[in-house]
This record gives sequence, structure tokens and C-alpha cells, in this order.
Amino acid sequence: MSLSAHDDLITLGRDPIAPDALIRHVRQAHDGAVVTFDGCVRNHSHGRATFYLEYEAYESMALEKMREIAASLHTLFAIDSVAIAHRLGRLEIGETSVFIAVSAPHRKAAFEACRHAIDTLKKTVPIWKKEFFEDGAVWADGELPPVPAATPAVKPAS
Amino acid sequence: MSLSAHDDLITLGRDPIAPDALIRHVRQAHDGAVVTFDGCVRNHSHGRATFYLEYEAYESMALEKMREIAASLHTLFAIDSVAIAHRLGRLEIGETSVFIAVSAPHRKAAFEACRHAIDTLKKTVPIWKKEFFEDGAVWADGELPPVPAATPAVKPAS
Amino acid sequence: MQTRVLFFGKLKELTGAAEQSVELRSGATIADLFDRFSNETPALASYRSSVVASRNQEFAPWSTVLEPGDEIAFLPPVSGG
Amino acid sequence: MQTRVLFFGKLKELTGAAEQSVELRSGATIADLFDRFSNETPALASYRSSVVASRNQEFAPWSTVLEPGDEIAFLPPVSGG
Repeated sequence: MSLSAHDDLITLGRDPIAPDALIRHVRQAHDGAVVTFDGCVRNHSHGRATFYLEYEAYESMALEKMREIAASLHTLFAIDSVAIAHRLGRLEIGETSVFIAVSAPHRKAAFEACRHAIDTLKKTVPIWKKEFFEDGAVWADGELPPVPAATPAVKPAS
Repeated sequence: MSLSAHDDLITLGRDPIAPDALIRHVRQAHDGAVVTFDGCVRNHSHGRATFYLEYEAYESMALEKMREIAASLHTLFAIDSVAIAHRLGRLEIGETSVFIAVSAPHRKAAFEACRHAIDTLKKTVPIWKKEFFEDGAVWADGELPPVPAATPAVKPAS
Repeated sequence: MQTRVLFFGKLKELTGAAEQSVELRSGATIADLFDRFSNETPALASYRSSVVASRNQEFAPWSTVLEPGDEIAFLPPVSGG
Repeated sequence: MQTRVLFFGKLKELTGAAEQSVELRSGATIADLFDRFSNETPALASYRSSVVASRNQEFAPWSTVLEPGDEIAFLPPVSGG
């Protein structure tokens, strides 16, 4: 769990996600809008029945990337605060793998920031999903995160 | 309360809105995404401290227009189901005046449909908000709903 | 011809009544109906351009010819949400 | 020079280890490091174009020159959410 300068709440763990606590965290008296995204485990994928999923992460880096996403939302959108939670380990059908809540004075910023958060999370946060079917398991297709361009190499001192 | 052909849930009433029940209604095992919009009573408006709000509606028409919005979402977006609740009467700071939940197999449709629903509701549903301040009350600025063009008048038989 | 007329929001405050029943000549339009209330309540006239009408709970143009038993409502800009 | 190397997802399954520690010559790059593991585990090589690397938990280009104590990770396409 991590509280940023903006009083955002960013979590990554194996316990079930509690959306109500995340919503209570972001929802203040000066907000006119709260938009939430609940990513749930579907019972099918590419036409096959899914049994369950397993998520793994490069945990320390993933948490840092999630914090960066929250911080960037404050610079991009007129929002109040953000909560982002991602779950790891085995998840059953219908369970929440990721939950994002964004509060704002007005709805436009809340919608755009929430959408931006999940789109960016799926592109840049080092988390991997393995899908288990009746006849085996596969790592889900994913996205290759953008990598900064090479800077002129500096020879290390040692 | 009204259940449409799509198993949508549309309500308009004076009791507090229960988001959890609306979310449970739309969230099914074949959904991968649920997006919600919570419209809350802000503690200020146009720079003045708000005491409370009162909402009134042309109730039967408002309910019908809300149903039409839900139905249109199914034709416009690849969604699963929709819940829309609007509250009437006196609302205190922090209370929910409108709540919309949309479930879909994929997040893009859920986001776009939820956004479309609240944008359309604010333009076309006959509900009015009166804002109460320390020094008086005003009807909130609103939007004039679009009206269909006149068709050639048919003289009534009588 | 009997017509039920509803006012909401600011318009209800101006006319002093949420609901009225009026007798109209056959062939009268929604515009005629609004003019009649504007004669009784002159302040209404200045709202004409920021009012829409509905007939039997569907938005309807001012030129709509009324039929017996119609329910007409005059609606200020909506502000739900 | 000692470098800690992490593999995730499919890459962890291929190399058979989540974490390894290797000794590298000074001046070696992340690309050199990947090549070394590809020599041990030839199947890795075919994933080269769909892998990104991180250095001390920041995404880093292949040309990055390693420094003592670096933590390098090889990451397949991410699929969180």
C-alpha cells in the first residue's frame, strides 16, 4: 500500500480487492463525479472456456509504475484523487483483477483519467496473466512497453 | 423499477441509491469490464457553498427517457447490461444523485457506453435541480433537449 | 377540447401551478397553448425560447396540433445528473 | 562485475529460473547479457524481438552499459489488467 503526495491509494497484492474501500478513499465532499473501472475475470477467452487465471508481477517495479500512472493523471486531467489496485495469484471467474477509482469535480476529467489509467496500466506495468483452460494454459498476449531511446553510453568509472 | 428486454435496471425515486445492488445486477461471468459513474452532490457550485439540492422530475417521462437511453446503448456499443438510477427530492452534500453501471466483455465499450449514458441523460431526461445556498436558491443552468422537427400537421378527425 | 397541461421547475413557480386543465378550440397548437398561459402570466413569454414542449411524454415541436385528451408539458432546460 | 538478472512469465519458464546472478566483464551491455543467456538456452533467442529489459526497475534500451550491482530484468509483453 502506498499513499502518494496526492493522497492516492496504490496497492498490489494477493488478497481480494475491496472496491468500496477504494471508492471511499477517493470520494470527497468537493467531488461531483467518481468513475470506476472494474476488470473482472471472464469465463471465456478467444472462444475457449476459461477455468481460472494466474497473475504474476515484477512487484516492486509494478508498484512504482502504478504510482507513476497515478501521478501522471494529476498532470493530465483536472481530477481530485485516484485509487488503483491490482491483484496477483490465482483468480477465479468473476473476481476482480484490477480496480481503478477516480474522483473529480466534473465528470469529463474523471472519465478520461480512469480510461487513461487502465489503458496505460495494460501497456506499461510489468504484470503477466496466465490463462488456464481445460486442455492447458497459455500466457496471455500482451503489449510490449515502450522503452526510452538509448542515450550516449557513459563508461562506468570502475 | 423497470426491467427492459436486455435485463437492464432503470430506477427513479426518493430513496438513497444503492450502487452495490446496481453493480451486482449488471456484473455477469461473461463480462470483463464494469464501468460506473457516480454523480455526487458537491459542496460548492459557481464558487458558492452549497447547502443542499432538490431534484424534481416529470417522473413518467423521465423514466421512459432513461429506458430509451439504456436501449440505445445496446445498439451503439458492444455491452452486456446497464443500470441507471436517479434520485429525486432533497439531497445532502456527498450523496449520490445519479449512478450508472455498464458491463461489457471489453473495457472500451463499457467506458464509451457509460459516458454516453450520462451525457445523454443530462441533455434529454426531464429532471431539474434546484441549488440551495446560504442566501437563496436557484434552478441550475441546464440544457434544452433536442425536439424532433415538425411533421406535416394532420388535422384531427374530431 | 380538454387538454391537461404540466409545468416544471422555474415555469411551475411562475405559473403557480404544476398542473392545469384547459379547454381549447379544435386545431389549436402547442404554441397557441403556451400563448394562452403567457397572456395570464406575462413573465412566461420571456422564457419561450428556453422552453421545450412534450406531448404525451414525447418531445414535440411548437406547431404540433393538439388532440383531445393530450397531456402537454412545458419543460425548462433539464439539469438532472 | 556481479549482476542480478530476473526473468518473468514465459521467459522464466524457458530459463527455468526466476532469478540468477552472473559475472560480467566491465563494459558489457544489456544486449550482451541477453546473448549470454541465449547461448545457454537457445529458445530464448527467438523471443529477443518481443522482450524488453529493465535496469534497476526502469525500462532500458539494449545498449545500456551495465554497472556493478545492477538489477536487470527481461520482460515479455505485459498483460496485466
